[in-house]
Amino acid sequence: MFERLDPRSPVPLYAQIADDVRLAIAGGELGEGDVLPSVRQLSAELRVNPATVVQAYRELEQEGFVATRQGAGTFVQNVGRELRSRERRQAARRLVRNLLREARRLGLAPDDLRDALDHELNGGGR
Amino acid sequence: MTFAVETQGLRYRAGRNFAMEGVDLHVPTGAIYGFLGPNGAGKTTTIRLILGLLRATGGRIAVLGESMPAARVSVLARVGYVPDRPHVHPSLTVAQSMELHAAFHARWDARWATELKGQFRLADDRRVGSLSKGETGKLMMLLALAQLPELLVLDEPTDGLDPVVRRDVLEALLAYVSDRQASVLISSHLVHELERICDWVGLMDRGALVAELPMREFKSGIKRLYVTGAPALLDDTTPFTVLSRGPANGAAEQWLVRGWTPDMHDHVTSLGATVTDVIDLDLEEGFVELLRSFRDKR
Amino acid sequence: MSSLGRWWLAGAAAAILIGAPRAARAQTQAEYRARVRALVPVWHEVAALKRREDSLAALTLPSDTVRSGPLVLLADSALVGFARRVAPPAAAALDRRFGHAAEILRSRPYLLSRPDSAGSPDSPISLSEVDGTGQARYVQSEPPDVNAMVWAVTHRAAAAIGASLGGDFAHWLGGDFPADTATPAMWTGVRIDLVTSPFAMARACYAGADSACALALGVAGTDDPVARWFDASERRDRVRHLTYQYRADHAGVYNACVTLGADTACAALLRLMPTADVDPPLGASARQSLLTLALDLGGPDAVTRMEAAPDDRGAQLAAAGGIPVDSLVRVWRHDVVAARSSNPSMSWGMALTSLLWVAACGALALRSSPWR
Amino acid sequence: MFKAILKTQWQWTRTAVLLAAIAAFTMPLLSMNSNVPTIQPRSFISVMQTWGVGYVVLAATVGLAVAILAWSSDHRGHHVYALTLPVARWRYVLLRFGAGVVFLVPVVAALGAGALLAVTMFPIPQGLHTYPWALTARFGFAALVAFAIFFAISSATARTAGYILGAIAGVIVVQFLADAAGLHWDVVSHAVDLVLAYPGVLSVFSGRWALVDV
Repeated sequence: MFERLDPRSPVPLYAQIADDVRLAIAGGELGEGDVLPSVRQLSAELRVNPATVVQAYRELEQEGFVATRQGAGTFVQNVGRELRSRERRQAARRLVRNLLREARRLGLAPDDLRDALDHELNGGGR
Repeated sequence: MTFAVETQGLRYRAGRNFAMEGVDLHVPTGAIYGFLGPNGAGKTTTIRLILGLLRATGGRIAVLGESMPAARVSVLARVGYVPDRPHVHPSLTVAQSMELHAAFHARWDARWATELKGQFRLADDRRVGSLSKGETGKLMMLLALAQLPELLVLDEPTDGLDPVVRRDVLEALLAYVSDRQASVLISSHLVHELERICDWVGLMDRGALVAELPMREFKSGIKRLYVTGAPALLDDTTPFTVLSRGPANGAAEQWLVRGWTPDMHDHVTSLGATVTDVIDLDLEEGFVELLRSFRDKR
Repeated sequence: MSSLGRWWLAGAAAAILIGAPRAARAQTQAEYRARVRALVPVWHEVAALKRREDSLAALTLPSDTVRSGPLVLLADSALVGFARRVAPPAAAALDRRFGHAAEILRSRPYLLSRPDSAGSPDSPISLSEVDGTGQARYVQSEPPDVNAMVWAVTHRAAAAIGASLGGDFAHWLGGDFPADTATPAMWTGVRIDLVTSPFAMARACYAGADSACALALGVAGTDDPVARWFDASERRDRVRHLTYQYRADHAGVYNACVTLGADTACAALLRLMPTADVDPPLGASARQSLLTLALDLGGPDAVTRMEAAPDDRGAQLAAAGGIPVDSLVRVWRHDVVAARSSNPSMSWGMALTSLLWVAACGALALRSSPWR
Repeated sequence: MFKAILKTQWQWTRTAVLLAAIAAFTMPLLSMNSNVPTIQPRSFISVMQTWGVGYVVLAATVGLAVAILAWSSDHRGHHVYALTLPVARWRYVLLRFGAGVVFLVPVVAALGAGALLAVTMFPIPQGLHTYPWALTARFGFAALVAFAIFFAISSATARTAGYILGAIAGVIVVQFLADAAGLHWDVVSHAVDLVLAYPGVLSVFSGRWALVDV
């Protein structure tokens, strides 16, 4: 779930963790009632500061993705279809934004990108 | 904010080549504080001063609210220490060194120690001197953790360890920290290792504390800007700090700035210049840039 | 030559002249020879006196004489002060020890001088006396110290006074005439001598046989010391250590004793030696301690009484101590046995000192740099 | 706490203590065995005195070994481990010191046992006395003093040890210079007297060390 965690990215780690969880919920990887790993477990596994995990979970809780029950753990909430699709949309936009930034640095025009995207989507990359 | 470690105007002199002048270090309670700096910057010396292994020539040190080295006995009972070089008696076995350590630490958690020993795959009857570097590192971390400290002081704990061991050691450390909300002061010159676990960073070079700030601020605040048409001088109204300026490709200049936010584009524009690109720096790059600007200033 | 010396020479010449007519009247050659032999000691005495006179003259005679009781110290002007400080305590000690017997010192002056002509205040001072051979003998006191000189004077004087008891006594004593009273160190030394003596008789004495003590000390008369003092193996051992001359002169007996182990041969060979050459089993230090004890018991007149006593060791010591010789030996043995220090190798003081040092070192360890 | 220190320090000291205990036990027996009962008391005593040197050397060696081994492991880690233990430094030094003293006990006891056995097993020439207890006590105190001295030196830094050696060398150099200058100062023997004569540090070492004496 958290394979793409990149500490060198300017995006803060807690945000990356929260994004990954959101995406997993949006993509159906996590369903209602599923238990998220404990802070202790996750911070040890990812080797990140426990505070980072706490912060990510707190954000998710505030947004209604998860709920923390004292002593029992953190559970995935019932998330509405709309919220899920919005999350997916946002994830896609984040990807594109990164892509565009990279392209700008390399001096590629938007048309070049559009062509490449079409090409890839049509299976031309194989 | 309370501090697990706080120094004020710490001074120390060793020989002719090394001196520390007025180091003000603040490790917030509950934080994981990454103590960075190149080899020979004075990290180990600072740590030894904090633990009372060396005597400062000036300044004040408070650890866990108590003054050092006056309260060293009660402070050391609450501090776990992993030194840069193994300090455990090499002729003792793993079990014996654990027993010795337990005898001196009232809060020793024998059960967890046994658990960690299994987790680290340390055999009871192996002599410490015959352990590999990785195993020694794990044993020292075990001893520091099982005494249930409120503050962990780790001096290059993973230096020279292979990735697997490093992972084991960090996992145990983080599990402990999340269980006990302990504070950690961890020194390293391997910046990327600290990048994901620290929430505070202190940067030391040549006996001085170059910078000390929360990791978030460090990572989001330090940028490299490419600027064209930059004025020769910047006035005091500039909302960010320019750490260094240098030529880039063509007419552009390269600025290293701190405290940058996107809404500051306007200010640059008002100076008649244009920011053509903003590059995010990771900790290591930021660290290198900070050091460079610090050394240039001297 | 001084006038005194001339008078002596004249006296000697007169003696020879008076003797000569008698010799002329003598009938035989043998009688002449006997006369001459009788006169030889007189001549020797005269010659010795003359040499003493000469050597005294050769010494730069000091101008000042310091007298204290019977003690006469001669010193040049630079040393008069020193002599004045030495004389009274030395004289007092001699008086305490020897009483009237010290009177002979009146005719035996001692000379204090600096052998080196420079005469700096730190250079040693020598104590000289002129003995029968006319040689000036001296002991040096370095650095010039009153106490050391008092010691030297009293010891030389004691030797001189002791000499009046005759050659046999001096030989029995085998060492210096004791000037000091008994000390614990002396008794300890004698005790060690006794305990470690190679002679069974000495060890028997230590073990408690008073008669053995008297024999071993040589104060009980015996007709045949060789048989009484030693056992067979000791006799053989003695023979083995005889001088080369004896061995060469009596090679046959010597071999019979040493090689064949014939005790009769050993005893015979030892009996051939002059009695004086066979030393009693207990050494000189033991005999000196016995005399010291006798003098201590007898008080200042002890030596005077000894001089009056018959020429027998037992009688002389009994006279000195004022008690029978058996009792003297018993007291002596008691003192020797009592001299055993309770514990020669450890004491409470030593233990305490050690602990104090241990504590001091421990404190040092606490103060050492890594631990401050 | 003391138990743990005792246990670990025993680890480093046991070989030395064991060897020393064996030597201490056999030394009195060997010294007696070398004498035949018919021997003259004087040579008996002189043999005893010769063995006395052995006891002195053994006491000094045991003290040295136990003191050095008490600190060797701490030295190797530059004392960092000890200094980061939550215990007052003087207490830690005392723990090490106390453990060392405890390890001297078996050696002294072995000597005592050997001495007692020796004086009961072998005949003694008449008039001589045996001193098994005094010898044991003296040995014990000497070993203790040697231990304390070397403990103090060993607990210090190399620099302190250097100062001590420097002081000794200084005395010798002063003597050498004095001799060269023609002065009659006997600095060395004065210094040695100061140390060896009662109540000097090493006074317990000087004197008679015989199991059998007058």
